[in-house]
Amino acid sequence: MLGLNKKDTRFLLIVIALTLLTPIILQPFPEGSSLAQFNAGYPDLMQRFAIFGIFAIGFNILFGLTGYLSFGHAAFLGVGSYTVVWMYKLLDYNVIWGLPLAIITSGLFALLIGFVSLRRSGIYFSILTLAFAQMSYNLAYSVLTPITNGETGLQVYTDDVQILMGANEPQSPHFFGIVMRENFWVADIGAWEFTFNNGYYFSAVIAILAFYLSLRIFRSPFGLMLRAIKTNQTRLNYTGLNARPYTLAAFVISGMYAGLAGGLLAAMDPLAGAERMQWTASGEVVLMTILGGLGTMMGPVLGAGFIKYFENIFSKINEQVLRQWFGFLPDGLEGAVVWVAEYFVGSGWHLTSGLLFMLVVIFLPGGLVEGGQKLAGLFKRGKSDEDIDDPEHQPKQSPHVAE
Amino acid sequence: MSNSNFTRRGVLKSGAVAGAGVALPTIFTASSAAAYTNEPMGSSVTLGFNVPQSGPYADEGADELRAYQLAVEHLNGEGDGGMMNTFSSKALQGNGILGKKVEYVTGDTQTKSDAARASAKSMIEKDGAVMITGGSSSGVAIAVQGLCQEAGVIFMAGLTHSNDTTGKDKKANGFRHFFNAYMSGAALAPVLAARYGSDRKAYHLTADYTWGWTQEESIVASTEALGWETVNTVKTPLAATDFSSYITPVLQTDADVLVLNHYGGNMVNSLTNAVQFGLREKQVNGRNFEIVVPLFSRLMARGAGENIKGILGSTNWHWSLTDEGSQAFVKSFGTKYGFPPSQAAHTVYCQTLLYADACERAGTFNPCGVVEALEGFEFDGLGNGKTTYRADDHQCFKDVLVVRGKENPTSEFDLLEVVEVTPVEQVTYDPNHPMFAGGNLGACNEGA
Amino acid sequence: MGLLEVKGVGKRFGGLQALGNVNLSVQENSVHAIIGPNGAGKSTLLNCFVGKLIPDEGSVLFNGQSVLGRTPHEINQMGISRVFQTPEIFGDLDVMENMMIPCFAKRDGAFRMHAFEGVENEKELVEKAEQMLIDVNMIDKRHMNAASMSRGDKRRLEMAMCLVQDPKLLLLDEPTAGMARADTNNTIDLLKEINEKRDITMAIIEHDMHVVFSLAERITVLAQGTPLVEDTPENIKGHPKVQEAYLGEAH
Amino acid sequence: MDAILLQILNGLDKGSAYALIALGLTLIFGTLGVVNFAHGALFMIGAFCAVSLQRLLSLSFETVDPTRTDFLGNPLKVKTPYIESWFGPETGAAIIDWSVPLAILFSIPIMLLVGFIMERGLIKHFYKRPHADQILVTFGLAIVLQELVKHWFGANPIQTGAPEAFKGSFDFGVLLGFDPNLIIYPYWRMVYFGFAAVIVAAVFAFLQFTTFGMVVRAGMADRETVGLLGINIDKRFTIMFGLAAAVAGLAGVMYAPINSPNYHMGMDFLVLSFVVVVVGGMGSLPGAVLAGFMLGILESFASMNWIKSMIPGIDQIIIYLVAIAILLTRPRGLMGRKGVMED
Repeated sequence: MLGLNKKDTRFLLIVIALTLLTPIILQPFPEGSSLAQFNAGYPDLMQRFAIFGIFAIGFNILFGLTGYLSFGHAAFLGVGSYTVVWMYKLLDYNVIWGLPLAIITSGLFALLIGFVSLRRSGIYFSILTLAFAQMSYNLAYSVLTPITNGETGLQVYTDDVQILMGANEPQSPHFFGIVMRENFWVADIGAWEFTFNNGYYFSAVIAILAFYLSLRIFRSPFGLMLRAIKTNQTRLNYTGLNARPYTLAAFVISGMYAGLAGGLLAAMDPLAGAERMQWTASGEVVLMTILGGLGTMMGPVLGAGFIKYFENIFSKINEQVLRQWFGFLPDGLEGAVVWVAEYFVGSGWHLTSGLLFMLVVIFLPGGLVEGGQKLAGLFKRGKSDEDIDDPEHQPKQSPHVAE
Repeated sequence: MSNSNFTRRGVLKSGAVAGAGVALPTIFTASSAAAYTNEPMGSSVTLGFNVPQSGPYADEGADELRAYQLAVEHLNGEGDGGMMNTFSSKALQGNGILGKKVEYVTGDTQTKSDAARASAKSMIEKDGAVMITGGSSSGVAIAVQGLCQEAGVIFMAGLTHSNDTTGKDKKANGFRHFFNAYMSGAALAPVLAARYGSDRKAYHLTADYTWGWTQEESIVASTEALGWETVNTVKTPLAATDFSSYITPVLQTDADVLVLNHYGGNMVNSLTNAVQFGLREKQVNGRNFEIVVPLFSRLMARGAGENIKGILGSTNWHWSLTDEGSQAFVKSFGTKYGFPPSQAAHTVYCQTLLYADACERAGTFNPCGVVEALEGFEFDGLGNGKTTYRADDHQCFKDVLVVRGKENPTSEFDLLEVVEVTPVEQVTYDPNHPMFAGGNLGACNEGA
Repeated sequence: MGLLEVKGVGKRFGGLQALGNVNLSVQENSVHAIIGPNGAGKSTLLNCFVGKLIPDEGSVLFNGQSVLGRTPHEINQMGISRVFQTPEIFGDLDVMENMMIPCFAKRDGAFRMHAFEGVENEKELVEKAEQMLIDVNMIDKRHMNAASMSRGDKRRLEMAMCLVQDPKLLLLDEPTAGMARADTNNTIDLLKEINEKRDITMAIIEHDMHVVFSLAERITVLAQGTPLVEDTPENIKGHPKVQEAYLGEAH
Repeated sequence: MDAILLQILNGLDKGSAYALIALGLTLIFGTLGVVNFAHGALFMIGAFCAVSLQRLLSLSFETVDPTRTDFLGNPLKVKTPYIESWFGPETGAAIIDWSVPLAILFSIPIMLLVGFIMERGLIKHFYKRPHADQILVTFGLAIVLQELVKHWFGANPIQTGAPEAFKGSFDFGVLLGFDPNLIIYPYWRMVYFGFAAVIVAAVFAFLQFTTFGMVVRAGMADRETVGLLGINIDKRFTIMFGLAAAVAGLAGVMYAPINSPNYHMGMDFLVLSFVVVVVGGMGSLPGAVLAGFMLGILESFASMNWIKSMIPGIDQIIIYLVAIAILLTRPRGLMGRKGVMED
């Protein structure tokens, strides 16, 4: 179905189901319970899951397949966002203009940077991309303020031209009248509450398409060539294949994914901040990809979800919440537990995420996907070997070698 | 597209959850029960404290958070009541706001507009916050203010000094208690002219982003009006850590004043570097070379140590003020935490009280009601003397403190001394002043 | 006119004259061996054929066209495939995937943006690759990870990858290095069969005289970067110069 | 002319910091083959060694001074450092005043220990892992270290002054025949430059003239061979890591008076020092030092007003522009070897 074999089709269907049911899955705890803090089923975070999932999927096409580690992909994210906001300013709030253009501009930008950077490989390539992205960020924050609105971030002002703006058009991003920030259904079932948000489903549908496209790329001859580049460029050359256009194409495609993700960020929330282009943002997508499982289909998406969850949920746990949780303990003990816990939550969320990166890399070199497979392996031990075969049906990871 | 809301969430939920005392998130949905975004249905109301907990301003964020917790205590009738006792408006009863217990959620802005908006959104969407407050930089304040306007909740800005916050980026749902760059300039310039003479030549180093520019513009305008000459204005990268290569060119000019339009780590480093290069001992045309830091922060100044001694700047508030309100605040903050509050702590404490008071006076949490109650509101007793929330741009107008690094500090907190309290008339400007032009307050948005 | 015509090729690295005035002609459908002591410049010469090195002087014509200045992949597309001394294969991929890559390269050229159709849907190429695997007796290993195979299997795979491209000229760099005698003989048989059944011209660099003399129709002896002599195996065996320069030392 | 001279001095100073960090980074990379993203954190820890020593030395007991009051109106508690009561106020104050130079001694054992623990406990297990894993795990470690420092010391910069004797500046201009006060340079910055030169020279001498160093250099050139020689390379690796940590730490200690340390100073330097290492050529020690000074000087030149007015924003991007230009013209940086980190 859809040009995929049976296994991939099943895999895709599972992904689609999970994506569409996200508002329910991420809301496991009843409102008002003390664990409700861990619910993540509110529109903004769900949108971020989908959007950063797209970003990571695209990045994985470059890094996971070809092994070229770019430290500059945040630049494309930023370009995508700026493009979309500019379209709001010039035309109107309909995202139909901005999103395709975001893909095009970030693609062109990626073509330029990729053309230059891909003249080198290894860490030299990484540093070249980093240099380009940092230049973009530094300039966007300062000299280019007329285009980017610098520190504040690009936003729409009431005196912007907006030449296509209709009389009854919504005053926030929408897709032919479907306003992104509105919910089409808020379901209260018992003590549970599920929010079904337009913006989330818009991003989710695009994310599914992006995932599907990337699945096709993974299984295509083009994807095969990219993996070949990662394992042995010498053989590739002596087999009559030119690695450069392949890597460049991968770079541009992943740049376009990043631009799409950036555009969607602006489609959910009409503001584009320069920090989106900072090297830490580029580093974040690297972390997402490795954390989830480099070169796997599902890994980067998981990694993206993982990091965004920590950033948004753990940072909000404060002393008050901790005291609520541990209030049942005797006073002295409560104080001690809260004191320890404070290292890891609230302002300590960075510490927690740093520790988790380390733990995952040390114990699960294949990322979260590997962890999932190990877990699944444990449960399926009784069954035949074939069933354990992962949905990724990846070639076995070759032993890791430093050089 | 119409909002098909099949559930009668208010009815369903009020029974189930009201007892638990949790505010229900209703953001961005047209709910039949909620008249405005996140209308508190239960017995409590949730406020969102969005402060930097990581990044360079994390200490200021932590101090803001302390002040918020103190404010919540006082609103709920715990503690000694702090400035509630000295506040000129007596609407607050110490029984929460409008009888509802005040609860709060916290988040990390990371001093990035993106992260700050994400955090604020989660407070609105997930936790049902009816008001967002906090922040320690203008970029974040403007970004979150814009969000709150769209979402239909009130934004009470924390530490933000850029003219744009209540200038070109002003929003009907946003309010700023803190002073701004223009006021710094208007307050500082006469003091500078009086102390250093009116024929000085100034050299500006300016952090290369929006806030830095607006401050440079303000200081240049106000000093030039008094006869100063601006030799040069040089932009420095935000990421710069070593300012030596920007300081040394000063030596080659005939400038006799260096103005550092820097904040936070930039300020600490540029000031330290300037002192290292002997600028304070330098003599130009027989006069002492002077350094000016227009926006002082005591918390940050600690990092510069004794380099700040004798250096003039302005600040929104300082704990050594002796008025009733300030003393009450310092007492209750100091008793609880063991050290005096910063200006960031003070401004956010005031903002929380002002918001609560406005709700009481309006009789509702409805943003439009709050806006109406705050616009043009005149008050006193919050440490800055008589203060007005101007209706035209939602900026507080109050006296501005000109301060100087203290020569003989008695403690690690005793770093600044107030040299002059510039009266509010002197720092008031027209809402259409060119430095603030271009914005549009718009109409208040109650969301839902 | 040979399939590969080498005229007056010279190459120096700094002060070292690696190759000097090399002339050589590989006839169509022949097996041509290049032998010589260590450091004689055999690998340097081979690298000049495939675009890894560009000679300082002289010309290398393949099928009447110069290969100089072309990149390895362009030269491969002209019809020259190369087997390395240590097998160069795609270690992370499985055997079948290794085989598909040269198939695509042959059909689609150096680059084609075929990013949407599944590899497994390319029925024709899959068949071709499978047939080749059958030919080299590796079909049962087609789902094996290439890196996990034995060295001999890797070499066979590499050879299969070259052959599936139907090259006009196959360059082999010590194809039996490090092999046991039995494997060596198998390889010799395989190469013979390839040469005869597929009409593929071969140029072999080899140390093992047994291999050389069982396969080669012509032999060029290289010493210190210049060809000593080029002749048939029989003549080479008895050639005094060769005895002196090479065989004498070795045996 | 005087402006250019001054900027060269500034550049040398900035370059010293870049060079010292890059030196350790490339040492670790060259010998151990590990991309250490936690190297900036080591620099930061060094700076906080200076802060800690200053705090340790100023540990105080409190006496109540009833004549004065604190901010709450209570009697003021006056703090007197123990050290002043032990050695007398003047000697005590002098010791505290000299805390940064003293911290050099204090920091060496600490940094070596930190280095050893890091290498034995973590890095060792990553020698054979892909660079991406090394980057991730050391990046995670860097975050953990900096968050811990933030938890203890707060986020604001902490002033850590140079000894009184080094305050003030030296007038180069007079020496060269310029007007006084035109070309002056702070004493401590000159100390920093001299210190960096000594450390660089010491590291080079160590590698050049000791047997240990020779083995390490051989290891940098060809790791496999050295392993085959049966030399216990593991132990040497640990020592090298400790050494690199100590170099970074010392760079941090001495940097503390120039810019007040804060918890994220390591991250601020991390990206730049990677650019420096790569521009110098991965694994090349002289390359790292050369690139450090070169980028420092170019960065200083780019912040000159007439250059900025010609190309707005040039000081924001100069380092990256230079890095791009060098990497495109010299594929492996200034002095890099072939085949290092290209896969």
